[in-house]
Amino acid sequence: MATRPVTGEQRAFMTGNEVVAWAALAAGADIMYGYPITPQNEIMHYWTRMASKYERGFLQTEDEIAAGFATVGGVLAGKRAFTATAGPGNVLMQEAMAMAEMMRLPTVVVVTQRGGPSTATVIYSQQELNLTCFGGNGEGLRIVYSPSSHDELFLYTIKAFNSAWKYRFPTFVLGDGYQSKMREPVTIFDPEARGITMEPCRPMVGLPGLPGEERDPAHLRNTYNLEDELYEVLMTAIKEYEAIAPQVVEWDTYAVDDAELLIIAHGVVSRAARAAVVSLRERGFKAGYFRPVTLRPFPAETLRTLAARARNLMVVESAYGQLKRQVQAGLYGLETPVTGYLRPGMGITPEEIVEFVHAKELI
Amino acid sequence: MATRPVTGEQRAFMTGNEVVAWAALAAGADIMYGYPITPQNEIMHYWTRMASKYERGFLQTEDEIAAGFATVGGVLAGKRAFTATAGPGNVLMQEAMAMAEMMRLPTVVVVTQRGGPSTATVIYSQQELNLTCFGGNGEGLRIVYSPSSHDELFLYTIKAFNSAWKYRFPTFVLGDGYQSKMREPVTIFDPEARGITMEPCRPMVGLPGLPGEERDPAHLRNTYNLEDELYEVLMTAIKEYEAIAPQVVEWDTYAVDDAELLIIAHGVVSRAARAAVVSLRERGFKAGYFRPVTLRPFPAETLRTLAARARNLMVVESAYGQLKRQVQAGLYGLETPVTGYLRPGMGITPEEIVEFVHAKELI
Amino acid sequence: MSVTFKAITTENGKGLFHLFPALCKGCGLCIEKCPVDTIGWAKQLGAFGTPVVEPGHGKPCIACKKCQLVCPDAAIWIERRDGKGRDTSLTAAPEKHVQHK
Amino acid sequence: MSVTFKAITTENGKGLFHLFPALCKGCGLCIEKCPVDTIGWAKQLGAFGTPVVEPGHGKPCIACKKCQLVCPDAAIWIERRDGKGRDTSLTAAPEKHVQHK
Amino acid sequence: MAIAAQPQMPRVWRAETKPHKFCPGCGHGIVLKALGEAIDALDIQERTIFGCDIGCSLLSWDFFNLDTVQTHHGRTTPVLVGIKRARPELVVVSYMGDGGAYAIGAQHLVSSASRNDLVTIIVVNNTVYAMTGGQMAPTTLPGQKTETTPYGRDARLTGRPILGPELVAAIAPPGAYVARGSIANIVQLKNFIQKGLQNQLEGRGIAFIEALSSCPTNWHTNAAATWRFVEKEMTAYFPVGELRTPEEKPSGRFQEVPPYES
Amino acid sequence: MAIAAQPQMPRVWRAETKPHKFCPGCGHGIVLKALGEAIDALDIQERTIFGCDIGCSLLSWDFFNLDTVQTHHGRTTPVLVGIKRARPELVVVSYMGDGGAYAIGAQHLVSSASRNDLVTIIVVNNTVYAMTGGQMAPTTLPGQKTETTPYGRDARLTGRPILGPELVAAIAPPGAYVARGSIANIVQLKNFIQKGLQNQLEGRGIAFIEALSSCPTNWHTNAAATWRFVEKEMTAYFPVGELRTPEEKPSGRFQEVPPYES
Amino acid sequence: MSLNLKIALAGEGGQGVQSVAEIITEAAYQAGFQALYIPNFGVEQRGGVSVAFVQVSSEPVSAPKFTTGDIVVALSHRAVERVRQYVGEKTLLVYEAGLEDDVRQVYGERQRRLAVPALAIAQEEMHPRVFNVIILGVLVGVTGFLERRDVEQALERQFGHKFAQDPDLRELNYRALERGYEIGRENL
Amino acid sequence: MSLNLKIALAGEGGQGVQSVAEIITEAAYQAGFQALYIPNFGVEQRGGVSVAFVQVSSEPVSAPKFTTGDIVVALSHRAVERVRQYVGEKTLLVYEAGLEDDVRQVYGERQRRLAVPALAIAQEEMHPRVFNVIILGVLVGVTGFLERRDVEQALERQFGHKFAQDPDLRELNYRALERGYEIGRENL
Ligand SMILES: Cc1ncc(C[n+]2csc(CCOP(=O)(O)OP(=O)(O)O)c2C)c(N)n1
Ligand SMILES: Cc1ncc(C[n+]2csc(CCOP(=O)(O)OP(=O)(O)O)c2C)c(N)n1
Ligand code: SF4
Ligand code: SF4
Ligand code: SF4
Ligand code: SF4
Ligand code: SF4
Ligand code: SF4
Ligand SMILES: [Mg+2]
Ligand SMILES: [Mg+2]
Repeated sequence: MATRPVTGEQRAFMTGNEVVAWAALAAGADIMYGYPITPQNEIMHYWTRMASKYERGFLQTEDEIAAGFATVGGVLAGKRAFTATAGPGNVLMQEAMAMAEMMRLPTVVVVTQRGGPSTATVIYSQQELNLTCFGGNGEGLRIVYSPSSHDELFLYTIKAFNSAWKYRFPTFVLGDGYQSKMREPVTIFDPEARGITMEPCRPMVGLPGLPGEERDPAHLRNTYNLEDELYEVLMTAIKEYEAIAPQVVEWDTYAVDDAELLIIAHGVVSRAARAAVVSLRERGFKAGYFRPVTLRPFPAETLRTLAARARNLMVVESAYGQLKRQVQAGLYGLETPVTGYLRPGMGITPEEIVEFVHAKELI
Repeated sequence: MATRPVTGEQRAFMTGNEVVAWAALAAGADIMYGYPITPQNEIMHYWTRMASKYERGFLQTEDEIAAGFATVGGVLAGKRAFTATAGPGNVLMQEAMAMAEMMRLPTVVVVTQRGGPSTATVIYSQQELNLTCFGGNGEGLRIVYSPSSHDELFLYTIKAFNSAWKYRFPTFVLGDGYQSKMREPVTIFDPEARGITMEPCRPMVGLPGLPGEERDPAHLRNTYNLEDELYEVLMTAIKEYEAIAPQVVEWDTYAVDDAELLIIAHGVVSRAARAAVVSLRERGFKAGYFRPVTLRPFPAETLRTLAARARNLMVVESAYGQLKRQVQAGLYGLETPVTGYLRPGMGITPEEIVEFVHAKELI
Repeated sequence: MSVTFKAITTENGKGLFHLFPALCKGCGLCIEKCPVDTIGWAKQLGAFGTPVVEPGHGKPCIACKKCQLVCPDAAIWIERRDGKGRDTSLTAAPEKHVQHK
Repeated sequence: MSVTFKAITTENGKGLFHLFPALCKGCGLCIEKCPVDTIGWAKQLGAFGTPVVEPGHGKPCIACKKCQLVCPDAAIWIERRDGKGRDTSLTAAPEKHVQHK
Repeated sequence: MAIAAQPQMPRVWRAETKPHKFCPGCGHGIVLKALGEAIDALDIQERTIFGCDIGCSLLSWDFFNLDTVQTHHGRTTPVLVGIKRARPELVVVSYMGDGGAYAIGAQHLVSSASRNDLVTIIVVNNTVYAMTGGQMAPTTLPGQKTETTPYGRDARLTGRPILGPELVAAIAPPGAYVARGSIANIVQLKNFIQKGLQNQLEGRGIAFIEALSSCPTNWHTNAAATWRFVEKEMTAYFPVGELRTPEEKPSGRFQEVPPYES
Repeated sequence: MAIAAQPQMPRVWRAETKPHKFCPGCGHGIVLKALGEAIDALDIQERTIFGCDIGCSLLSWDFFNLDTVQTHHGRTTPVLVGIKRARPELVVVSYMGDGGAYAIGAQHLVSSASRNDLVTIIVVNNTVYAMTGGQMAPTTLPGQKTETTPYGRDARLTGRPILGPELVAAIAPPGAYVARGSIANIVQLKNFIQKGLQNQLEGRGIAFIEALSSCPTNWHTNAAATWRFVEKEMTAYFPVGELRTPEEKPSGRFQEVPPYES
Repeated sequence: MSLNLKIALAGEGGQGVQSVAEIITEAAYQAGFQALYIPNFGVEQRGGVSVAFVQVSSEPVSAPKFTTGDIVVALSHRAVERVRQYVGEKTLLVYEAGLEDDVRQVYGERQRRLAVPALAIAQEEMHPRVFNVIILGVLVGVTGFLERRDVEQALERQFGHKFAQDPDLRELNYRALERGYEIGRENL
Repeated sequence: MSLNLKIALAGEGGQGVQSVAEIITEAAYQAGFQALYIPNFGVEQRGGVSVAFVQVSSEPVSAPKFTTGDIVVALSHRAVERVRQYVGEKTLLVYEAGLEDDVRQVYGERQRRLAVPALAIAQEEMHPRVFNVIILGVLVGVTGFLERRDVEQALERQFGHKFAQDPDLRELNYRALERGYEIGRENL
C-alpha cells in the first residue's frame, strides 16, 4: 500500500462527509462502491479524490442495489469494502443487507439520514432508525452505531470495520445530513497511533489451493430447502448475536446519578439533549442524559438501571417515536413514564427541549 | 363490468392464494400488477385465469419495484389496484410503499411471508412483520391486517381495499406461506350480500376538465425543499393516522376474562395459540388468548387492559420477537412478565405451546 | 388566476425585441445564438438578480427568432415589425398563450 | 473424498455403452439424439426411480457419442471398442475425470 | 397593440409557476418547451399525464397545466405504465434524466421497450447527475471531469457513454418510435417528441426520445462553452436522428414467426 | 480395463454432488457441462469464482469444485463485479436465468455491458420462470402458454421475446464478446463460453453468452417435444451465433473520439 | 362423533402423494368435516421428497402442520427416513411393503405398522399408475370416517376429465380404491 | 472568557454567504474556539435563498442549527423574509443598506439593527466581488472575538490560490475586510 493517509494524530476542521472518507482511508478500507445520493455524496467525492493516491478502489454502480451487492462481493473477496447511502437509497440497500445478514458478511454501510418517507427532503432526519436496525425480511442481526460528533464519526467509522470483521454481522454507521454537511473541529488519527489494531480480513471465496483437490470448495448460499435447516442457521446466528451483544453495546451518560428526569436521545440530537441537561442543571433541576451509541444491539440493561431511578423519561428524536419504541420495548417492565419530544425531519435545539420539559412539567 | 364473479355466499374448499384472488375479484379490484415469487405465485395464476373473464387487468412487471410503482400508478389513475409479494420481493416493494405513505396513496399489497432474511426459504414465517409495518424510510403510517384463516383472508382482502380508499394509507394483508398453500373450507361472498359497501375510488390524476382552465392541475409530489414543509405534511398525516386508529384497530380474544396466562399470537400461529388455550382450559388452567388482527395500528389499549389482569404474558410467533417487541413497546408501563416462544421460520403447533407453558411454569 | 409579465420592448432592425425581465435568468444562451450578434447584456437585473439581455450590440436584428427559440425561460418574444411570420416559429399562436385564461 | 459410480456396460456396434444408473434420470434426451435409434428404455431404475436407458433397440451403435454429449447428467460414457477417438468428443481426457483425487 | 406583449409560452405551460425552477441556461427549459409545443400541436392537454423523475426533472412537478406526478428516482416509467394500463385513454409522458433512465431505472426501460408499452419516454441527457451535484452519469464522456471522476472519466474502468436510443432500438418490437434530438435543434426535437406522442395516440408502441441537453451549473460552463459542449462534444458520441419509426418493416431481428401453439 | 468405467464429467464438476439437483432433461446440466469443459480447457479452476442466481440456477450452488456464491434473484452480476473489482486476478462467472438477467436484473446487465465489466455472464434462456413454477418470462414466445399467460402470450399486451445478446451488442464498447448458443449444439456453446472466459482473461471487456435451454418440467414436454421446442420454436426467435467479437473493428456507433478535456 | 385425525404422507415426486392428500381432504370437506391439507413445498420440489399434511376434524383445524401424525405414510426409500420426525409412539406407519427393510432399519420392530403391497398389486393386477389410489383406499379403510360415495365423488372431481376421455380408467381407479379399502378394513 | 455566539447569514446564490460563514468559523477554529458551520442545502439550492448557520463557542457546540441567532445577516430581498424565524428580540439584524424598506416592512422599527452600505462601497470604492468580504469584516468587527491575523489566514486558506494568480486581489480583499471591520467596530 502507498503511504499512510493519516499519521499520528491530526487536528482538522471539516465536514462530516470528509471525516468519513478520511476515517475509511485510515481504517485501511480497500474499496468503496457507491451511488450518489444527498446528503452522502461528498463521501464519494472525497474518496475518489484520494483513492488513486492511496491505491484504493472505487466503483460507481448503477443503483444502491448494485452498490450493496458489489459491497457484498468485495467483502466475499476478502477486502475491507464499504458503501454509503441515505433515504430511498437505504431502502434499496436492504436487499443486499438482508443477504449479508443471512450469510454473516462483514459489510459496512454509512447512512446519512435525510427526511422521509420517500424522497421527502435531502436534508436531515433520524427517521432511518427502524430501517437501519431492522430493515429487510429478517431479525435485525446488525450492529448500528450512532455517532454524535465528527470525532465520533471518525472513531466509529473505523470501529465499524473492526466490529464487522470481528463479529461478522452487517455493520452500519448511522449518521445524518447535519453531520454530513456541518464543519466542526475533529481529530483524525492513524488507528495504530491510538493502539487500535485493525481486524484482519479474510476471503470467503478465491481462497488459496485447488478446490476439490487441496481443500473443499467454498459453497456459499442463502437459500435452504427445509424450515428446520433455516431455523438451525438462524438460531446459531441469533445466539452468537446475543452472546456478543454485551461486548458491542455502547452508551454515553451525563449527570445521571441523581437524575429525576432522564433525557434519552441519539446521534446529533443527543448534543442538544446534553446541552439541555446542562442548562437544566444550571437552574438546579435534576436532569440527566442517556445516549445509546449502539442502537443495535440496544443498551437496554444499563438504561434500565438508570431509568428505574428516574421519575420521568423523555425521548427526544427527529423522528416520530422510532427511538421511543426501542426504549419502551427495551425497558418493558418499568413504570417510569416516558414522554416523547418527536420532531420527524426537524433539527432540535437545546432551548426547545428545555421549554418542552417545563411545558410538560417533567421536572 | 361483466357478470359478478361471486354471487351471494358460496362454500368452497381451496388454497389461500385462490381465496385472495377470489376476494380481489369480489371486491371489484380492477387490476393486479405483480412479479412472481413463492409462495405468492398462485394469486397471480388464479387472477390471470379469471381476469379476462371478468374484464379485469393484469400486468406482469419486471420486478417488485415496478410492481409496486405500477400499483401506485393504477391507484393514481383511480383504480382499485393491488399487488402481492413475499420475502425479498417485500423488501423491494418498500420503495414504492414509502412513496405511497408520503403521498397517501391507497395501495393494497398482499404479503405471503416466507422464511427470512434473504432468500432463506420459500415456505413460511412471520418474519415480515417489522418490514410490513415499518418498512421504508418513514414512520409506518400503514394499515396491516393479519388474517388467520381462509375466511379471514377473504374478508380482510376485501376490507383492505376499503380501508385503503377510505383512510388513504397504504394497506397490507399480511398472510404467510402456510395460508397461501393450505386448503381449507371457506365461505366466499359478494360483499353486497353481507351489506359491505365498497369504498368508491377516485382518480388523483386524469381528472375531468381542462387543467389550468376549468380546474387546477393536480400537481403531486413527494419532495419538499424545507424541513418545515415536510414536518407539516408529516404531522398532518400522523395526526390523521392517530385519529383513525381507534376505528381501524381490530383484535380477537378467547377466554380472557379470568386468564392468568395470556397467550398473544397473530396470523396462522394464533390458531395454535387458541388451540393451546382450549387444551389448557380443558385441563383446568386459566389461560386466555389475544390476537391483534391489525398489527398497524396495534390494539395496545385493549391488550393493556387484559394484560394488566394477567400474571403472565406469552408471545408466540414464527419470528424472533417481532411481535414481542410490538407488545412490549405497546404495553410499556405494565409489569406483567412477558415470555416469548420464538421460532423464526418454523410452524408452531398447539402441543409445543402447551409444553412450553408447562416447561417455563407460566401457569 | 392569470399571470402577466412586463416586457421591455426594444425596436431593433426588423424586430420588436420583447424581453421579460421577470423571466430572464441571464444565462446568455440567446447571445450566442444570434446570427447578427445584436444581443448583449443590459443594465437591468432579471429574475435572479443578474443582468438581462437587450438587442443593439451588433448588426441590426433580422427577426430570425433564434433567440426566442433557444431561451429556456421564454423570456424573449421577437415580434416582426412588419407583422408577418407570426406562425412560422416553433412557438406559434402568440398572444393567446398566456392570456388564455 | 472420492466418489465412484457403477456402470452397466453394454457392447453394441462400435461402442461400449457405459450407463451409470445412479446418474440417469430417465429424461430420454439421449434417445432422441441417437442417429441409429439404438437407445431405448431399460428395466433398471435410475436416480429418480424411473427407467434408465440402454442400447440395442435399433441399428448398431456407431460410437458417434451424441448421446454422451447431450446427457445433462453425464450418465453415459461411450467408449469406442477400437480404443480410438477418445479425445475427439467434447468431453475428452477420460478416466482422469472422476478419479483425479 | 391592444394587449401588452406577453411571453410566447406553449399553451400548456403554467405561467403561474414561471420563471421555472431550473438554473440559468438549463436545457430542461428548452426540452420542456419542445414538449409543450408538441402537446399543443396535438391538442391533448386534457388527457395527458406528465410524470417527472427525481433528478433535476423533479423541478418540473408544477411546470405544466397538466396533471402531474413526481415519482422516485428512475421509477417514472413504471408509474406511468401503471396509469396507462389502468386508463388506456390517457396519454402518458415519462420525463427523466439520463441517470434515472439508464442507471437506476434501466430495468424499467428495457422492459417497457420489450413490452412495447404505450408510453412516451423523454430522457434528458446532460452527461451528469445534475441534481446531486455533478457526479458521473452513464452518459459522461470519456475524459470528462465530474465529482466522481475528478481526474476525468477513464473509459477502461468505467466504460463509455451509454447509447440509450440504440439500446431501445435494438430490442423494441415493431411499432416502436425511437429518436435522439438535441436542444441545439429545437424544431427537430419538437417534431421527434410530437411523433412520439402520436405513436402512443395510435397505439403502435413505445416512443423513446433522448434529448441532448445542457447543465451549465455542473459543467461550470459559460454560454459559449455550454453550446460548444452540446453541439461538438456530445454530438460526437451521441448521433442525432431517428433510429426507429413505426412504419419501418420489421428488421431481420423480428422475423414474422407464427405464434407458438402449446 | 484397469479401472472401472467412470462418468466423463468435466474435471471441474464436483462428483460428490452428482446426480445434480436439476430435473430430468433440464438444459442447465448441459450448459454447465459446456462451462465445465471450457474451464478445464483454460485450466483456470484455481482462480475461477462461480456465482449463481436465484432461479433454477441456484441448484448449482454446490455443483463445481469452484468457490461458489449463490446470490439474490438478478443480483449475481453486481456481486461478481464487486469481487472482480476487489480482486482482478480472479476469473468471475455470473450464471443466471433469463428472468434474473432480463427482468429484475436488467439494470445490472445494461450497466455492466456499458462499463465493459470484466465478467463472463451466462444466461440460460428457457422461456419461463422455471423455479417459481412456470410463469411468463421476458423470453416467452408469442402464443406460449405459461402460468401467467394461461391463454398464450399476447404480444400486443406483453411484448415480444426479449433479445438479450442483441441488447448487449448494441451498447457494449469495443472489446466485448457477445454470443448466443444452444444446448442443441454443445460444442459450439462450449466454444462460445470458452471465448467468453478468454475475453476476461485478456482483460478486453465483458463476455455475454446466452444459452437456449430446456425446461421439460414447466413446458410439460417429453424428450421429443423438448428438443423440438429448443431447435424449432426457440431458434426461430433467437438466432444462434456470435454477435460481437473483441477483434471486431469498432462499428459506426463507436467512432474513435478523442477523450474530452474539461 | 368427535374426530381429530392427522396424516402425513411422503413419497417421490411422481408417486402422487399430493393427489391422495387432496382427494382425502376434499372428500372429508364434502362430508361435512373440517379439513386442512398443506403440501410441503420449496426449493426441494426439484428432486426432493414430496410430503403432504392432512388433518380432518369435527372442530376447526388449528395449525396447518403437526408434530406427530396419527397415521404416517411412506412410499419410497427416502420417504421412510424423511417422515421420521412425524412418527410418534402411537403413530400407525403405513408403507409400501417393498420398503420393509428400510422401515425395520429406521423404526425397529416396535412401531405400529401396516405394510401394503401396493406396488405389486398395481403392477401385477392393475396398472402402475393406480399405485397411489390403492394407498388412498387403504387410508379410507383404516380411518373409517368416510363413505365410499364421498371418496368416489372426490375422485371424480380430481380425475373426471381423464375418466371422460377413457371410461376404463374410472373402472380401474374404482377397483384400486376398493382393493386398498379392503386392506385397510382388515387392519382397522 | 466565555463565548457563545450564533450567527445566521442569508443571501442569493451568488452573494457568497457560505464563504463568509466558512471563513469566520475556520478563523474561529484556528483561534482555538469551538466552531460549527452548517449550510442549508436541499432541492432549493437551485434558485433558492442560501442560508448559513455559524456557531462559535468556548464550549463544544451542541445542535448544528439554532432557534434564535445573536446576529442575523440578510443580504437580499428574499433573504430578509427568509431569516425572520431566526430573529429574536435581542438579535442584531445586519443587512445591506439598500434593503432598508424591506427590513422596515418585515421587522418594523424596534429591531436592533445595523445597515451596511456594502453594495455601494463595493461598487464605488472597490469591486462588486468583495461585497461579501465587507460583510465578513463587519461581523469580525461587531463580534470582536477574532484577531485580524486569524481572519487573514482564513482568507488566505480560502482564496490563496486566487491571490497567488493576482496579488492585487489580496490587497483588494484586505481592504474590504478592513473597511467592514471599521463599520463593525463603530457599532460594537
Ligand atoms: C433511490 C435513490 N437513489 C439516489 C437518489 C439521489 N438522486 C437524486 S437525483 C439523482 C441523479 C439524477 O441524475 P439524472 O437522472 O441524470 O437527472 P439530472 O439531475 O441530471 O437531470 C440521484 C442519484 C435518489 N433520490 N433516490
Ligand atoms: C426479489 C425476488 N423476487 C422474486 C423472487 C422469486 N423468484 C425466484 S426464481 C424466479 C424466476 C427465475 O426465473 P429465471 O431467472 O428465468 O430462472 P429459471 O428458474 O427459469 O432458471 C423468481 C421470480 C425472488 N427470489 N426474489
Ligand atoms: S436565453 Fe433567455 S434567460 Fe437566457 S439570457 Fe437570453 S433571454 Fe435571458
Ligand atoms: S431574432 Fe434573430 S437576429 Fe434578432 S435578436 Fe433574435 S437571434 Fe438576433
Ligand atoms: S440423457 Fe442421460 S439422464 Fe437422460 S435418459 Fe439419457 S442417459 Fe438418462
Ligand atoms: S454413440 Fe451415437 S450411435 Fe451410439 S448410442 Fe450414442 S448416439 Fe447412438
Ligand atoms: S443543475 Fe444542471 S440540469 Fe439541474 S437545473 Fe441546474 S442546469 Fe439544469
Ligand atoms: S424446473 Fe425447468 S429449469 Fe428448473 S430444474 Fe427443472 S427442468 Fe430445469
Ligand atoms: Mg443527468
Ligand atoms: Mg428462465
